Amino acid sequence: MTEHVVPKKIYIAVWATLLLMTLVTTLVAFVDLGRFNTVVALAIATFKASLVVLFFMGAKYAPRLTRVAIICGIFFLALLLAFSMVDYLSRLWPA
Amino acid sequence: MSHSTEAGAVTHPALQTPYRDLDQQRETATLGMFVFLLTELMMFGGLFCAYLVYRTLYFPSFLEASRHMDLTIGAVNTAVLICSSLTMALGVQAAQQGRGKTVVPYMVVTLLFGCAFLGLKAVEYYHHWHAHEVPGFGFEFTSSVPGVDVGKVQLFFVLYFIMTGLHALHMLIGIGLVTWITICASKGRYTRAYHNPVENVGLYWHFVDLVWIYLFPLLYLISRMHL
Amino acid sequence: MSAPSVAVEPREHYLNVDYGIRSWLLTTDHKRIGILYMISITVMFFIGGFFATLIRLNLMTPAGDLVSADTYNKLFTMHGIVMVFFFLIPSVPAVIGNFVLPMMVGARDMAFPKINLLSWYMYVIGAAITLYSIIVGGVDTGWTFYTPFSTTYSNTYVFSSIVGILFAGFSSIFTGLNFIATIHKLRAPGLTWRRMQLFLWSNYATAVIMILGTPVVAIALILVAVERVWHIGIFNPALGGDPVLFQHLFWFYSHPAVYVMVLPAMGVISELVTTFSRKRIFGYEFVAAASIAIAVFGFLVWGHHMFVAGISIYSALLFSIMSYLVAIPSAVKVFNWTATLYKGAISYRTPMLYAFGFIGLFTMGGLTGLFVAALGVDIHVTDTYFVVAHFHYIMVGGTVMAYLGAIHYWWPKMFGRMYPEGWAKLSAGIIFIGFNVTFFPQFLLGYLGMPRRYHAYASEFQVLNVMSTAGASILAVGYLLPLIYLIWSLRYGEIAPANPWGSTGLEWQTTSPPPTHNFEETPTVTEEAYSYDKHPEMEFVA
Amino acid sequence: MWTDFPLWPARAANFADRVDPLYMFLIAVAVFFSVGIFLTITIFAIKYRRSVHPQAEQIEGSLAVEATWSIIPLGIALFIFVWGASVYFSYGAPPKNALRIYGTAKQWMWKFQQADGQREINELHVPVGRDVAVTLISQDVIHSFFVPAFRVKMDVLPNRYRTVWFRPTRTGTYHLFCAEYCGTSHAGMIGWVVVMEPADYEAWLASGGEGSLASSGEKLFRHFGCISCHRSDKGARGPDLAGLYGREIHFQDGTTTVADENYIRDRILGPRPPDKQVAGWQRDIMPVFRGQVNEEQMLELIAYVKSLQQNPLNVNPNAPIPDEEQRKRNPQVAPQVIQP
Ligand code: HEA
Ligand code: HEA
Ligand code: HEC
Ligand code: CUA
Ligand SMILES: [Cu+2]
Repeated sequence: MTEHVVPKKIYIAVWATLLLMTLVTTLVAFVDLGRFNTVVALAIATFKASLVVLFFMGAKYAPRLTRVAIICGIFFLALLLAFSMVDYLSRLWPA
Repeated sequence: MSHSTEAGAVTHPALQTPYRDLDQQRETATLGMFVFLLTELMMFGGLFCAYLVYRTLYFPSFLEASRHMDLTIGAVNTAVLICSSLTMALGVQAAQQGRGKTVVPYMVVTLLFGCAFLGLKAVEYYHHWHAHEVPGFGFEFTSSVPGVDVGKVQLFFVLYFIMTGLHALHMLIGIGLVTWITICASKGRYTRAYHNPVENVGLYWHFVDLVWIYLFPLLYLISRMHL
Repeated sequence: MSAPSVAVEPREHYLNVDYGIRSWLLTTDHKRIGILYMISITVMFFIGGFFATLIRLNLMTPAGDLVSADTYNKLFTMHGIVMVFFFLIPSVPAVIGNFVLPMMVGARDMAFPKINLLSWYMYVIGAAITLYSIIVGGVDTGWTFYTPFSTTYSNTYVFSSIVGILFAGFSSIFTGLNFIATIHKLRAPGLTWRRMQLFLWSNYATAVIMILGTPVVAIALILVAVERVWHIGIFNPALGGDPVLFQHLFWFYSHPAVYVMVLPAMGVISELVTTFSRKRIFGYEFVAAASIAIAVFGFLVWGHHMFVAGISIYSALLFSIMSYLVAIPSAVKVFNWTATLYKGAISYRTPMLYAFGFIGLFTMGGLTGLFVAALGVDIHVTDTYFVVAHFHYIMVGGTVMAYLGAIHYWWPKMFGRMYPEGWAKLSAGIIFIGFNVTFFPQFLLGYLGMPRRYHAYASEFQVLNVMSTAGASILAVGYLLPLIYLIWSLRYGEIAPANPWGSTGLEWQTTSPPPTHNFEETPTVTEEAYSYDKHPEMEFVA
Repeated sequence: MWTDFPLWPARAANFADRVDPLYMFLIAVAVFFSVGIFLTITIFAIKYRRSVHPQAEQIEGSLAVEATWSIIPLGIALFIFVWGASVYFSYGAPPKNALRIYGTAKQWMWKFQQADGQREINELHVPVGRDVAVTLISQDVIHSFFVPAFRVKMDVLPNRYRTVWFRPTRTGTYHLFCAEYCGTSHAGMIGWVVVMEPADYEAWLASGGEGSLASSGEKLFRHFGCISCHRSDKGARGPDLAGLYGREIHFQDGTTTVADENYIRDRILGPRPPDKQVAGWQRDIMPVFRGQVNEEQMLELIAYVKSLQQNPLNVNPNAPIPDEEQRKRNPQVAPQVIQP
């Protein structure tokens, strides 16, 4: 079994996109979108993070097991955040 | 103990005890690294959870506190880390293609970027220190903005320092690891067949980058429209 | 499994390759690390048991005459910390798992032998720091470290205890890391997932929890330490923090941690029940899948420790229903073990007695878990002795029993000696009786309303408390006996054959004690686990 | 010492009748399953012991059987869940006309204040047959208010009011425990709940006579200068507080909330977020009282503010009209004073 070697071009493209998105996210912060500021910022961050994971960390070419592991991590992290927030957000709901 | 010499298995000086062949060794190491990174993810996850809860509860104070972050340094640092990730990825690629020695310059550049990040971070901390924004060390904060509670602003700074501090600690460890890789690479340790340390340190480095990719918008960019 | 059954005592095995102290302290052999773990957790168990003894003695009288209130608070805190983090969590995984897991997958060692050794050192450092904090003055926050008491009000050695626990946490992360990598990557040829022994499945599930849960409690405790040292508000309500957030972070790990404590034990039971009834397990897939289901659903129920703590009623509902869902896979396991006995050829060896004990007591502990998971009932029984009884039934009645069963079962493999069967059966009986006398009265006490962590109590609770203390002394005898006869057997026990129980388990297909790299030849697996019908030749020799 | 040996707690409040049946049902379930499993194991162990049944029969398992023993327990479990949840909900919001009692918990004592001022330490007197709501807050760490005979328990948190209610059904003296570990004398943070006949209760109240909570609160209202702003006349700089309690509050960001004890407390202690200012009033001229008002005074102030609603004449007919436009345009800058 040999590993997949990602071509240099792709790395450069990813890098350029990441830099661009950093610029975009910084600029967007100055535009008033109400509560969507946070949404946009997180969406861009997630996009960037996916690029890093998929290409730099090679998840796109990795065996299935690795991808399952990554999804697992995201899933449990989401659980931690979601179930905690359920408590805080629903505390003000009427009984 | 005789171990089965299956197809393609070469007895390599770098082959370690429980493994049958180098492929198995590399796959195991990579898996181990990813699993370790899951642990790291959940560790930062606990902090993100605390941050998320408090940010939701105390949004105005967090917003006000966030304005005291140095956006320029934050953004530049993000770029620096992204660049370091690129050089790291290229270094790993060199190792994968068996260009063992070319790993060295890439790693050195990565190191420089890493140090630059920490340097800028230190400058930033220093500014916070001067502005009395370090909780527990003469924290002072006055705000003319209505509705801002100093206690909650302090909470933001506490989380800020813990999150970026833990991240910086990871950077330090990363720098140590990259140095080690550089030394080993310059001795020509890594070949096309054996280079998992390079790959794993690469994974670690990208992960640290990844954490920062979230820290930057969460801490620096809560909302900047009314500067 | 085509296996070279070697009955002759080999000239060299992992115990006698080298005798020097360095050869133990620097070993990367998973079997030796398992033994190192066994010694260290035994020490910790008796320290924790010593605290339990003092707790019980103090509670003989309503006024709590033996020790002062402060001392008592330190006693139960240190009892909880030592027992949970330094005994029960590493018990089955780090001792038994370390010893047999690589053999069960047919590997020469763990995937990362050095990290395995590092894990033990982490444990020892953590234990040393914890013992240090105990000796210099102790800690009195309860093992749960609730804020703001732990951050602001307690003036005991909270910081150093936390550091100790952090080390223990990393040791368990490293163990989990090794388990996952070993099971994924080092399985012998032919050993597919569906052929794996159930002990592997349950330890795999455990490892997942260790990997994903432990870092969260680590960070929660770090936050407590930071808040304590720098006097800044993170959970302190006076500065806008929310003490309930700490509870969320703490239980996010500490509920799954209870499954870290029980899943490996369940794996042990699956091995014991099959071996001693010489049968395939009933419903292999379901028992295996139940382990994974428990690990995953176990992450969704943490809020059931906080029903009266001030969480919203809606999240209380969510956590309650999740607690009921997670009970189902446990039920499936209990039923499958029982069904495995059906038409078996059952022999009552000591490990099997422990397995029976486990099933019975775990069932009772688990069923009382249903009481505390019921929102309405938990309001009344939370923070009372009902909860204390619930968890001791599972942890002591369940896991400790399984651990002892495992020790007896694999003892011949570990040391090549048999223990004295008569003594072993006697002490299993004593433990079973002592256990029930100790902890059953606590259910009654709990519903009567005796709060836990009470140094002194209302006089109408005395009768039941005295009963409980009496039981604890029986229990102490029951625990001291194995310590004595097992050590005795190391020298005087009968020489054990390679496979005294006639088990089909892969770990039995090598010599006792095994050579350093486990197998003379990498085994190839050709059939499913527990295929007793295909191996009439594997017979009891003991 | 052996004479007093109860096995079942006293049943002295409404909740006992809700919790005990569920508990008994759970016992039945537990007995059924544990006895069932014990018996089955015993029978198998005897019938199939090696000496009489040397050859095991290999049985793979069966989907039908597995499904049965997953689904039946699941059904039972969900039934218990629903039952438990319904009991839990009955603990929810206290009935409207409940007798209101306020209390503070601190290391290591309980302090209660009856509505008309009677104070007590580690003792709580309540009338039988009447709904009683106890609102509690802690001055330091987390405590827990636990009356086993009432089947009532609630953690008492710092910085936040929580209310627990019950209806005593039997006179007598019952244990009050602190159930959340709170430090050295956790076990000593105990007291008694005395359930009395209503007439005795009235008599007991009358014997105290320290002046009601609300009247002490009125003094504080003057003492802290609240009165200088919160008035119903033209010179008022803050909203009239009459009728505030239980009213729906409209914030500038359009959200609403109901003014309960926590709301009033938060409002007195510290600034509201800018988007959560009460619509129509100048933001942040109200001083921050954190650190000046202790928990007991706070209870008195709140009692006073709540008492204001009993006087309908206090309602301000000239409620100010908020200048929404102006706020929207320039939310961060302090707006000019709006005259009511
Ligand atoms: C190994 C440890 C372990 C295990 C496995 C469990 C298992 C379970 N626990 Fe327990 N628990 C603890 C250790 C453990 N617990 C500890 C240490 C505490 C206290 C911590 C502290 O505060 O200090 C605690 C506290 C605790 C609470 C909080 C109580 C309180 O503080 O108010 C709750 C509430 O829901 C709970 C529920 C459960 C449930 C539903 C299960 C289930 O997983 C049980 C499932 C098992 C069965 C159900 C039995 C087998 C099934 C059958 C025989 C079939 C019949 C089944 C049905 C009809 C469904 N536990
Ligand atoms: C992992 C698990 C574990 C184990 C194995 C035990 C084992 C025992 N536990 Fe423990 N217990 C906990 C975990 C455990 N416990 C936890 C987590 C808590 C909660 C802590 C908290 O509230 O924060 C608790 C709390 C707890 C309490 C409640 C204290 C309180 O709330 O006030 C009690 C009271 O009876 C108790 C009793 C016992 C007893 C009698 C044993 C017995 O099984 C122990 C038997 C062992 C022995 C008796 C040792 C025998 C050896 C000797 C006696 C040698 C003597 C030593 C020398 C001479 C040096 N435990
Ligand atoms: C300097 C003036 C001033 C003083 C003194 C003052 N307040 Fe206020 N108060 C205000 C104003 C203005 C508002 C409404 C604007 C806002 O929400 O900030 C307000 C709002 C309130 C509210 C919320 C009312 C509502 O309709 O939601 C309460 C409760 C309250 N005050 C209680 C008190 C108490 C109790 C004191 C004394 C301990 C006090 N105030 C002292 C000016 C004052
Ligand atoms: Cu107050 Cu325990
Ligand atoms: Cu739990």
